[in-house]
Amino acid sequence: MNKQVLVIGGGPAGLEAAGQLENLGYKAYIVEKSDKLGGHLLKWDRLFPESISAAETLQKLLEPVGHITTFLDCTVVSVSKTGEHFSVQLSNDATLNVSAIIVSAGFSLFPAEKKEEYGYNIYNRVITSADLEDFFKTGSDSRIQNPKSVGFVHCVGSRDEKACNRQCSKVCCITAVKQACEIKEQYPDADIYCFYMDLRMYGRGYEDLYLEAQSKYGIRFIRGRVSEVAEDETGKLVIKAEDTLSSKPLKITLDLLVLMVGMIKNADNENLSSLLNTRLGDDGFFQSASPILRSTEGEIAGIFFAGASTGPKTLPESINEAKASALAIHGYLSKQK
Amino acid sequence: MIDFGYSLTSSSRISLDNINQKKLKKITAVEPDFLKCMACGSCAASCSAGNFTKVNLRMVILLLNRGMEKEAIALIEGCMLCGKCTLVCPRGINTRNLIINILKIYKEV
Amino acid sequence: MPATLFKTFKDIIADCLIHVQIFKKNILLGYMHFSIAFGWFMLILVGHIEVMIYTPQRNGVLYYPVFFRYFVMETHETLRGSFFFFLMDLSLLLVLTGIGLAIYKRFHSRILGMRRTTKLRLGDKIALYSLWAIFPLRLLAESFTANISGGSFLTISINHLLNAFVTNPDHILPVWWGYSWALGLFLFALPFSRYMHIPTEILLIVLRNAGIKSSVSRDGYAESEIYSCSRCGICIDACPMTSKKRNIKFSSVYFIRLLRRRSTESLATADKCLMCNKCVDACPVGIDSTRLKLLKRQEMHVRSRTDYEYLQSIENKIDATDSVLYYAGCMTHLTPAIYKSLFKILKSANIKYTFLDIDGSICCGRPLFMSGDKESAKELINKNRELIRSSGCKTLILSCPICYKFFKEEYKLDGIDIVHHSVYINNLLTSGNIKLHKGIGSFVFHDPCELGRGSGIYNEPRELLSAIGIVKEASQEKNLSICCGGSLGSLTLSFSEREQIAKSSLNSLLTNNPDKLITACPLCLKSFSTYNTIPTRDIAQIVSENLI
Amino acid sequence: MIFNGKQRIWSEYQKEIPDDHYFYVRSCIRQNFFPASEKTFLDIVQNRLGLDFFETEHHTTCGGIAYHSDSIPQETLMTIVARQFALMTDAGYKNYVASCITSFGIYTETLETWRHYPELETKVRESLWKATKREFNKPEYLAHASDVIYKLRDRIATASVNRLVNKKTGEPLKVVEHIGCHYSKMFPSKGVGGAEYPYVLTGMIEAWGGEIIDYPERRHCCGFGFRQYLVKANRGYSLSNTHKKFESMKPFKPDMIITNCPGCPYFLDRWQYVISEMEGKTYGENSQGIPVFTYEEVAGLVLGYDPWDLGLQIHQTGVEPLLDKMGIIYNKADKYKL
Repeated sequence: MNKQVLVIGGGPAGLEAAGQLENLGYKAYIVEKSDKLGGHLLKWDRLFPESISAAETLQKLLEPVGHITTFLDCTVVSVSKTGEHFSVQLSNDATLNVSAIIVSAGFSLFPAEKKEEYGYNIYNRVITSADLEDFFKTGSDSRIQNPKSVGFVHCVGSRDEKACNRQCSKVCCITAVKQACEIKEQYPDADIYCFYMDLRMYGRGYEDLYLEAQSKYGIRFIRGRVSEVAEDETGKLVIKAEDTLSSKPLKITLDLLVLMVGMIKNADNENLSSLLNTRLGDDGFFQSASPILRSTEGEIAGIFFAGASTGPKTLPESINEAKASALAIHGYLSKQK
Repeated sequence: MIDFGYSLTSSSRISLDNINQKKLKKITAVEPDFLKCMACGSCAASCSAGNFTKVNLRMVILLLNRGMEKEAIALIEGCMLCGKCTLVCPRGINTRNLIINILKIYKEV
Repeated sequence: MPATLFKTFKDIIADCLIHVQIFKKNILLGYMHFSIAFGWFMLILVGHIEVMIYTPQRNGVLYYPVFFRYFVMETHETLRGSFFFFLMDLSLLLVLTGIGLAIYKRFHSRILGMRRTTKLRLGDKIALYSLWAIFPLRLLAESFTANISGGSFLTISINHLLNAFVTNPDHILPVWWGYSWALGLFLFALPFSRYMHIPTEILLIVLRNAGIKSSVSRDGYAESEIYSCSRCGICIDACPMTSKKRNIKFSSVYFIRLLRRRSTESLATADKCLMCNKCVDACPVGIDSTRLKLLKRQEMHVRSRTDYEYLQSIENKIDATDSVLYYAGCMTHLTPAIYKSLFKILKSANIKYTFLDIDGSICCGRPLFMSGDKESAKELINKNRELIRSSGCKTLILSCPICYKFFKEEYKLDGIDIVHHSVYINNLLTSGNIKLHKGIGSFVFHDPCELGRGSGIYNEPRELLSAIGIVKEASQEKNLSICCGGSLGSLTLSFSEREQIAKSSLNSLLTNNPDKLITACPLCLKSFSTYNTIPTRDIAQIVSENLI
Repeated sequence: MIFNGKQRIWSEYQKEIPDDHYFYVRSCIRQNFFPASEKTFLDIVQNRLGLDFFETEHHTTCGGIAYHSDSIPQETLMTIVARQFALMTDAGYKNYVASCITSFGIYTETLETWRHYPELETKVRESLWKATKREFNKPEYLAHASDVIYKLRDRIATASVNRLVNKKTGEPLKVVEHIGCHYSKMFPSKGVGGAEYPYVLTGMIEAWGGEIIDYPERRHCCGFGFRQYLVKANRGYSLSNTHKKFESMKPFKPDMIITNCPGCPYFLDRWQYVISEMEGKTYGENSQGIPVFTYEEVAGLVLGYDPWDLGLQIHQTGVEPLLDKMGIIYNKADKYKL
């Protein structure tokens, strides 16, 4: 019988890993805690930097996993390792005996309410990047009413020790630039501002999009973190920040404020890591055996990682890591008798 | 009016609500490169005039975007138009045309 | 004075009738212009002679010589005129060959050495088509009447031919009408068309030789230049901006047309120009369009928006009484290899030098001047002049041709020898102060606009380079050299447009596969080294590397 | 404004406020600025609501003004604080209530400092012993007097004679609440409702029928800022900050301002006069100024105290138009009675 591998988390990394493992001749099981495969990709409309359709991308990721056994609305309850085998009990009472486990449990979005000063869920016209992406996808959000001025706040819940997240979430800078261009396309008369601390345009095509955002879409970038948000008497948002390039406090009235919520650890990472007997880093993401040479492998033989379970990653990074992880499992299982 | 020996101090705060969008649109129309600045400071670092006085194109672009026109003009009227900034600008901004037009649009003579 | 008069007469003959300048560019194109201009001139001249000789009573009647064959019947006297008949037919043939070429040129301009010609406007078209029509119609008309009023080898032959088809003499009249109309139409359209250059160019030559220069873009001299433009379009091909068919509308011919029509768009065209002067060099009429553009800029750019108060606080502390003075200028500060190499050469020649702007330059003022702000430029000139004068130097070396041209022309530093470093180094070589190692490497020399066309220095750099290696030719060099694209002359040219120009210039420079591209301008050095596939060096660099 | 969102935040910042038996300490400057406020407070809690509030004449300044003006170091401050705690311990109380926001901040800061650096507490205990031969227990609960009124807001509402509504129209009054900076900006968890959307005064206003307005500069300092006011050269800066707040609240047309800090009502009140004299600019309905109250004064009005017993005649900005609006009957002549 084929060796079996459990994939924890049915987001892009999990799907890719499961597909690759099947190709390599293993039997993969996917455990997904929500009721749908696809993870955060489900909520995206178009993907940066080239505006590729998220739905089509997900469709392609789902194709090879059609026949893979998938447990939805399901979590891992207990794991015990005997020799080289893991016995995994699931919340639906199923028990799986597998030779390896991939943790592709992903990340959570920072709850924007935690940054009280930004007034998410308090002021009517404050939304998150996820809300905006949903608006692009569905075309409706009662908070977006033909805005004439829109602000984007970068690093909401990222690089913020007070929000208990020191890490950079990697994708928000480019997402903000992408969304700024998209909203400008929908509302060509709107003035659009991005409030940033650093612009991290590290990926291929990111800098081009940034330049296009400036020169083609006229998006204005203000280096400074928004300090507080309030409503004026008409319900418009009054935003305060420091313009650090001119060393002066700055105020602007906006119709819409988009909070670029960061990627944070899953709340249940701690539980999962104790079940798997693995370690978490200070940031609450899973710790791999070595950050450079063995980034997809756990310290315990047979445990592997893919995607944002080991820290914020872009989609192509997660998918590549899933491939790498599948290959690492193949190497590991081939050595077993 | 009573003199109390102290008075209201004007706020140093920038208000983006009150900036002259018309002028900004004008300068963007005559030199679209105005939008391309990423505030690296190469222009100011290499500036011939900046060697002697406080000419700083990077700051001028910023200040105009923040509606601080007078302050911006004070930082550009010493420009000698030598073109070094055009050469060093990593984004190829046509700085000389920008400067000429900033002075034209923003400086009252 | 008689010399000027003689020169003016000679220029008019050479340029207006024979079109020597165009012959130099392309023989066929030259012939086309020559044949029409000279042939028509002969038709008019001989026509008048005929009138004077045969019908002296009609002398002075304007239309008479034009329609001479219509009015005059063949008499015994006309027999004596067979010489003139021959001359007239010959001239007409000359013109017709020219017209033939002109029509052909409309469709295949490349054969006549022109890649692009100007687009015509209505006035031009009316004048052009009527011009085309005049001479064939005249031939036809004169041929019809050749058996009545005489003719020669051309008209008589055609007359015989025609008689075989057309027997009714009434048919003769419409052809004469046609000829008359075509001529009338042409003369009517002339002031509204490019053919205005025919009369105006003579005036321009007279004014130019009298030493008149324009001070605004629409004064008398400027007008004569504007109307003298025949819109031949030679400047379109000359213009570095028009490579890859871009920016043709910004070439000088269209600028002058906009100026003539008093269009406000002329400023945008003036602002775009690189001021490399290639079009001026190529212009067969000798119109200084760069100056017209500069004047336009001066008129339109509001002055005194700059504030150079701070210059006053700069101390005149440089002393160069017993050394040569070197001024790097703004751009050379971005290419320190140039002055470091120059200093190495000067040291090896035991020449003491003082670096005027070691702590940063006050710009020479030419960029401001070219932008149209003459007054502001003066302030920079004054401060620099003060610094140079107070240094007590006798020789001033410049490595930037932009500065060089401006120092030469505007600084009025009498008693100080202003010299570009390429020339200075060459002088060191010829005087034996430095010795160079000659290798087998090959070089192509790019003539910077301001050094070559701008200051007439073509040979010294090449002499110097030939002492180091083999100097190869570029497909367009010396006065035809293509701007590097970095010119400060243009105010509005974008980065990508400049890139195109640099690349097309490199194309020309690298035709003969040189090992290295050598130039003598910090701006050219910067512009080329970005895109060049072979090493780009300043002439000082390559010399210093080959010092013995 | 999404009300649920605020309620959710408020629910996260609830502090434990004991029911009874308080050691009450007065404010240095309030007794000069608004002397009737503390008196009213004690009258309400002791006489009207029958609670146990203990006061001692041995209580001194907490040292806050000297500390914030950089006149004394923190160790001196903490020793002064320790002495106050010793007074409480001697009196047999465990619940410490400060009338002053600055003091509340100082006490919170001192207790937090001792929590993080126990060695400092030991040192302060030694210093106090050396200086006064006193010992102390740290309070079990620390509250600001406004916390107490917040806790009692519904009891006060039940006993209310007047409500914060326009008597004629029945519409709620528009109230600006201003929280002293040192209440929760330093330690958000120590204030009711946290730092961004403090609930302590909002809760009272809601309970007593008013409507809170949330204007853009709500969080901004009143302008006192200690050194900014105390040094005359900086006084324009103090004024400018207050001016900024008024400019920001103006479009919301507030009827009144309620505060819980000694300095804030003083500056929000007095600077209105200064601005009108300096700039010719007045705020409030019919340019009559926006009356500024302490929470005790508002509680007093709600409970039907005579305005002049509440010391409202000491205010710079006249309160009569508001009293009229609320339908409070008062004797005009009594305003100037000693």
